[in-house]
Parts: sequence; structure tokens; C-alpha cells
Amino acid sequence: MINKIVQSMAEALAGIRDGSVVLLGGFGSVGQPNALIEALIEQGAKDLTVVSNNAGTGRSGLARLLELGRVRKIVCSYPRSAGSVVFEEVYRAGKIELEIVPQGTMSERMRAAGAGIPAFYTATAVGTKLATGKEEREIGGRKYLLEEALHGDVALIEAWEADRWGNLTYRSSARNFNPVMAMAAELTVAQAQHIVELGALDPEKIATPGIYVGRVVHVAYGEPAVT
Amino acid sequence: MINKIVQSMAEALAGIRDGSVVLLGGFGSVGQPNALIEALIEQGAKDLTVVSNNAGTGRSGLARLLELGRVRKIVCSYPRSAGSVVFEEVYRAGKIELEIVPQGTMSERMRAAGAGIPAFYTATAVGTKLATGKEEREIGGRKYLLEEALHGDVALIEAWEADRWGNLTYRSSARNFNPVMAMAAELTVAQAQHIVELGALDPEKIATPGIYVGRVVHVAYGEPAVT
Amino acid sequence: MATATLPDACKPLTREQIAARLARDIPEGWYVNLGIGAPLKVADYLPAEREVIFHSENGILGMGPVPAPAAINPWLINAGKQYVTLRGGGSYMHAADSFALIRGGHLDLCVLGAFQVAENGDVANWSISDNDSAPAVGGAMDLAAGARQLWVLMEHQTKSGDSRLVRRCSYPLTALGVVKRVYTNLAVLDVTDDGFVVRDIVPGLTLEALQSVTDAPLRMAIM
Amino acid sequence: MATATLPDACKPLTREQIAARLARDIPEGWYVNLGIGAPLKVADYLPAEREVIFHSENGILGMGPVPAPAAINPWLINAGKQYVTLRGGGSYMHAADSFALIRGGHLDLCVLGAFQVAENGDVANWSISDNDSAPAVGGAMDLAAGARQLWVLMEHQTKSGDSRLVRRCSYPLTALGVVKRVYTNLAVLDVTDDGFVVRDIVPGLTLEALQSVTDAPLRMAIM
Repeated sequence: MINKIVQSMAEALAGIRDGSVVLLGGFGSVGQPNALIEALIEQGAKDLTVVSNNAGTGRSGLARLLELGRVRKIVCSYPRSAGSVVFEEVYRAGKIELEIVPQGTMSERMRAAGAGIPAFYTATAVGTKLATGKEEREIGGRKYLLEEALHGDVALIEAWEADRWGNLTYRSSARNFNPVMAMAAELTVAQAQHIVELGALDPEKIATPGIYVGRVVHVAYGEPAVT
Repeated sequence: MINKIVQSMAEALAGIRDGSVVLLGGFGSVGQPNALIEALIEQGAKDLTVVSNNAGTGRSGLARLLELGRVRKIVCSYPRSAGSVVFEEVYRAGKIELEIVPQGTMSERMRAAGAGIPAFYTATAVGTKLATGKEEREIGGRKYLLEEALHGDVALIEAWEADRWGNLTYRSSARNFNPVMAMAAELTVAQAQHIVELGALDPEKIATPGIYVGRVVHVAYGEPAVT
Repeated sequence: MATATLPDACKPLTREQIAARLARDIPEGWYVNLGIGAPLKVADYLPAEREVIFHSENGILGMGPVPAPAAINPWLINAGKQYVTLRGGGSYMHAADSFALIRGGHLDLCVLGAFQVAENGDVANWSISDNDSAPAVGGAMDLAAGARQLWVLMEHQTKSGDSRLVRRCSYPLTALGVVKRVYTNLAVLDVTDDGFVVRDIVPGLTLEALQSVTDAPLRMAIM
Repeated sequence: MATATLPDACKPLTREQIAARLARDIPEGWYVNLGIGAPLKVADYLPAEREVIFHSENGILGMGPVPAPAAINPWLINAGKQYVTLRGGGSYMHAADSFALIRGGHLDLCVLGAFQVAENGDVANWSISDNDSAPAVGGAMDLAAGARQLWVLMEHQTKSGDSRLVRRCSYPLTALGVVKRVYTNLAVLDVTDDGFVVRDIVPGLTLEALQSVTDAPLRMAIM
């Protein structure tokens, strides 16, 4: 019997190695896998590359991971926001590498990784300083940049409901980066607010089919805070 | 008040011009917009390029459109199947141009058109005769082909439920090419088995948001035949 | 530098008034993305009988207004991380689908704030210096390059009195040649092949006075 | 050409037996796409207690068996256009999502029929002649290039007795160097860097006799 549901955080994050590329879901605190990020702090992997829309706020979660010096590089679209104090400290101190990627390009690069597309062209960022070093090509009279797939070794995501096959639903705007990151990583670990019986999810409504999910852990943490 | 629901087939297909690229949804007869295809026969546009997974069967629908000499070119993955007699006649007679595209490349080329991606790389068809004339490029040690976006002027699709904003759901495997074609065309016309009140569709379950749909027409035709 | 002062008789619009002025120009049925900050106010000024469908790039189509505190859904925030609602007919999508919609040219309009707009339609709205190596771009470049039309809503001048309508942007660019119209506290201007054309101007302000606070050359629209 | 006849004592497998033999080798938990035709039979031979999740490229994950006539859902067909069912835990997806799953290497296994397999792993399964200008490729090229493993299920020889296991394919290729294993009516063979290695052979058949009906050179697996 297939059963992707694991009983502990240690099991959920087992095998994440130093140097991994870790994709972290969520937009702000909505859809953010807080419990998995705390567990990653415990787990100890270092020299990480983190892909996340934001660079953390306050002193916990991703910010704590940065503060502990565990992240070598961060890839994000919006590093600086209210409360991103730790990121700014470590960045100013030269302790972290930053790759700024437009949000849509970041999403599509991960979707491409999941979809077996090594590279694609986009008009986003043409002529801007984020085009530096990228191949530019004219297609049908318009200029485009070549963007490469962005793969993860691990994706940590948050879901609303999950079953033992790893099928997931999300709640409202908590969907955001989670399904795309699930596609893009070698191993996807989902924390889910609710575990349901196999067959209980409406097949027309499953947003992430279990094929993209390796492990599920039950974390009924309640409402996200807005940060 | 936005109301994309039209009351007649004439209204549904108004403005389709000679020379149009027409995307036809469906996989076999499931999810196939039969009523719209019949209406297109009536409507009269000619010199069409049709994109469809199959090349029609029997003597009605797409096969009839071919038989009437209205299709200049067909783009499909699986032209020859049981009952594709008309296609084979017109093709042997040199009356139609054929572009064979692997099914996944065809889907992705339309998704790319809808997503503003003019071209992407794929490993599908590398080294085969379908690679003829295509740019090959090595990325990360593997060979890929460059494939271009496939746009439609019009998409004719079939849905299960629709509301006046053009939001659509599909039934079971009738989803197939329909959502992708809706994204890829300048004008998408959907025939829907059921029209529902705005707000009646579960927002987690809408498979095609109305932004991709221009017109909806109510066609309660019942069960698809298997061909 | 154009740092002249405005005539006393001129009443610059407040941010709310600029938003209201812009809202007048959005036709029914348009799909619109409103950028973080002042552009978000535009939604408040659309008459209830005019259906306009708002998109938020974090994955909402058919976004409704800010809820009453008792009606908050903590999982439903917009791109500015404010609680919002979903209208009947709205739906959710993941990030790649959301930006496919943007990049694919399906939005009729995006309204962004900006630091500078140039007469060639270039826009700078994400970073105020090439020396700032960690600016936050978010979805601005995707929206600017992807929407069918980009309108900018901004103050006509900086706090220190510099013109934000310029011949060429001095700040790092967000996208090239994409701005179609600019709504400021002083005027509404189209970006044309011949540069800025003034469509509308606040009462008490002449074209000459507007020009005196604007770096880029202005022309009047022929009505 | 290898067109020798087989020894009388040898009992070639039926298509059902080949399917059953292949089914034995699929571990629990694999995601598998079964090609149109004989490969579809594999699903019938999986023991009920072993959960394997079947994908159909027309947009089904978690496909179940053919339904009883009274239980047919007319909107639910597989890629071979047969009525099928959906298991609890199954889901639907559109064509681009379905092929993203294929192309992205998420399927553990794809089983296809073929005209020819070469000792370098090339496979030809969509067209029997370069002169056939309208062959139907369907999803075969995407599946062959995209799945983590490709196994081929086919007769060892053509009806006229030609070997389907060849040094180099003479038919138009579907994909290059992708076949990992071949299940025929006579044997199970791995495709290795050193060519075909025989893993299993039907009772009554020697390696020599198998070689006599096979164009490509064969080696025995060291067990």
C-alpha cells in the first residue's frame, strides 16, 4: 500500500543534504510551510540555496535559517520587505549571495523544471539590468531573454488537504508557488492541515496530484498570520 | 454587466474569417465541440488551418469540413485512425497540407502561446524525422529541439459547466486539450452542457477562468459517442 | 531640472482623486491588475454597476474588496499582503498559471506606480539606484512587459520637486516602451510615438505651467 | 536476416502472458503509462494488493480498469479511446499538464509497443516507412523521451519472421537510446551499454536458438 504520510518531522526531512537547493512555498505567510522550515532549522543541513518569493521576515523561520548562516544563496523576487531585517544584515555583511528573479520568470522557471523544459524565452526583463548575462533573441519582431529551468533538490510546501497518495488541495490564495515547486523538486515534502482518506478528494479539484509529492506530514497549525 | 453567453450559433461564430487558424478541442469524441464544428461548416469560413489532435472520423464534423475543401492545413498528432477516411482521401489527393506534431509538443506549444512564451526547448523528437528543420541545442549535456508557440485565431472548445463570465469546468477526461486551446486563441468560443449562475462554480474547481473565454453557447447534447 | 512651483490657483489631485480619475477610464469587462500601493485604491472608485475583473498575481482572478474584520479569510490576501475577498465567479490559480495569464497578454490593463516614466514609454519603478544591489522587483517586470496596456499612477514630481516625466529614465528600468498613459496629481498624459500628449489637466493649471514642472516636452491633445 | 524457425519444444508466450510477465516486474508505488494496444493489458495482471498508479496521457492519473457496461462514464476514456474508470485518489489534468508530467521525468515507467528496438536503445514504433508521410505519432515520442524508464512489449519477430531486435533500426525512429528493457514472446532482455542482455527466456528455448531468430547479438545475464 502506498503511504506517503510520515509521522514525524525527522522522517519528513530525512536525507536533506548540505548544499541542497531548497524551494520554499508561500507568498508572505500564506501557504508558507512554517513547521517544515522550523524542522529544517533543527535538521541541520547547511550551505543551502533557498528559492523563495521573499527573503524572510522577523527572526524566525527563513530569517532564522539565514541568521544561522545556513543559506549560501537565496533566489527570490522580493527580498526586501517590511521586516526583512535579517536578510538585510547578512546581505550587507556579504554573507549571502542573492539572485533576483522577476516573480513570473521565477514561477515559470520552476514550472519548466517540472515539465522537462530546460529553457524558454520570455519578454520579461528585456533591456533591464536583470537581463545582464542572459542570451537575447528576436522572435517574430520582439526581443526575448532565454531563461533556464530552476530545479530543486527539495521542495517544502504547505497544503490544505492531503491523502496517502500525496494528492493535495490548497486553500484560497495559499496555492501560490506550492504546486509549481512541487513539480520542480526531486523530493517534495508537504505539510498539510488535514489528512483525508484516499478517494475523499474531488478528482476535479486536486491541484497537485500525488506524483509530485514524496512525503506528507500532518500539521494542523491553524490560521496563517499576515506579515 | 459582463455576459459572454450568446443565444445563437451564428452569434457564437460571428467574425471568423477565411484563413483563420482554428483550434478544435477534444480527444476523440470526448470533449469535442461537435455543435460548434457543425456551425463552422454552416458559417462558411474557408482556407482554414485546423489544429486538432485527430483529423476527423466518419463523414461529419471535422471530416465534413475537410471534405468540403475548407481546410488548407491540418496540424495534429494522430491523423490516421479508425474511420479517418476523409482525411486520407484529401491527403492522398494533395488537397491538404499536414503538420505532424508530437502530442505533448502540440499541447505545450499552445500552452506557450497562451503564456507569452514564444519558444521553448524540448527533448521530444530529437534525432527523429520530426526534427527536420528545427534548431537543435545542447543544454546541460542533453540535446533539445526549439519549438515555437502555436497560436490560434479561434478556439472552439467543449465544457461541462459555464457561467456568464466564461468560467468553465470540464467532465472527467473531457478536459484534455480544451483549457490549453482556450489559452492559446485570440477568441475562444465554448459550448457548454450546463449554464450556471455566476458564483455557483467552486472557485477551487474552475479549470478555465473566464479571462480565456470570449463567448459561451449552451449546447446540452448529452453523452459523447466513442469513435 | 524642472523644479518650478505651481500657480496658487491650481489644486493638485490627492492620491484618492488620481485613483478616481483613472477608474473613470476603465471600461466594463476589462481584466485589470492593480499594483501594490496607490494603484490598489482604483478599485474603490469603480461604480458598482460596472463589472471590472481584478487579478492579483499571487493567484486570484475576480478579487473583491477588503473584507469587514469579522469576514476575513486568513488564507486570502492580495499581492500587497492585505486581506481581500473573492467575488462570485472568481477563481484561484498557482503562480505559473497566474503569470502565464500576465505574460500571455490576457490582462487588458495593468496599473503600476513608478519613480519615472520616459517619453518613449520606458518605466522605472523597482529600484532607485544602480548601487542598490538588493532591490525588490516582485512581479513588476512581468506585469509591465505582459499586460496589453500599462498605465502608471504617480505623483507628477518627487518630494524634492523633480519631474517624474522625463526624456529618458535615470533609474534602473522595469520595462522598455510599454507605458501607454500616465495619471498624475496634475494631469493625464498619453505616451505616443511623439512623446507625452496631455489629455487632461487639473483646473487652474495651464499647459505652460505644467511644462514648467515637467522635464519631458509636452503637447496638447487635439480633441 | 534471422528468419530461422523455433524448436518445437519452445512455447512462445501469448500477448497476455508477455503482459503478465512484465507486470511481475513493476514494483508497488510506481507511476506507469501503458501505451495503446498490448501494453494496456499489463494492468490486468497486477495483483490487487500491489498499488501501481496508471497515467493516461489524455489527462488521467490513477486510471482504473474497464468498467462494467452499466457503470460506463461516457466522458472517461483512455488514450486508446476505451472506456475506463478512475480509482479513488485519481485526478484529471489538461493536456499540457499531462505532458508536463511525462516530459518532466515524473513517470517511473512507460511501456510501449514497437516495430523495432536497436541494441543501442533506439526505438521505432510510429511509422513503418519514410514514404509514409502521414503516420500517427500521438504521444509516443513524448513518452519515449520523457519517462524515467521505457520498456517495450512486442513480438520477437514480425509476421514474416524478421527480427524486431536489431543492430540499428531501419524504420523511422521514435526516440534515441531510451529503451531499458524489452519483453517479447520469447525472452526478456535488458538494453545495456554492451547491447542486449538476456534476463529471462521461455522454457524450451536455448540462447543459441534465440540468437538464431534475433538480428542483434545477445549475451546472457550473469545472475
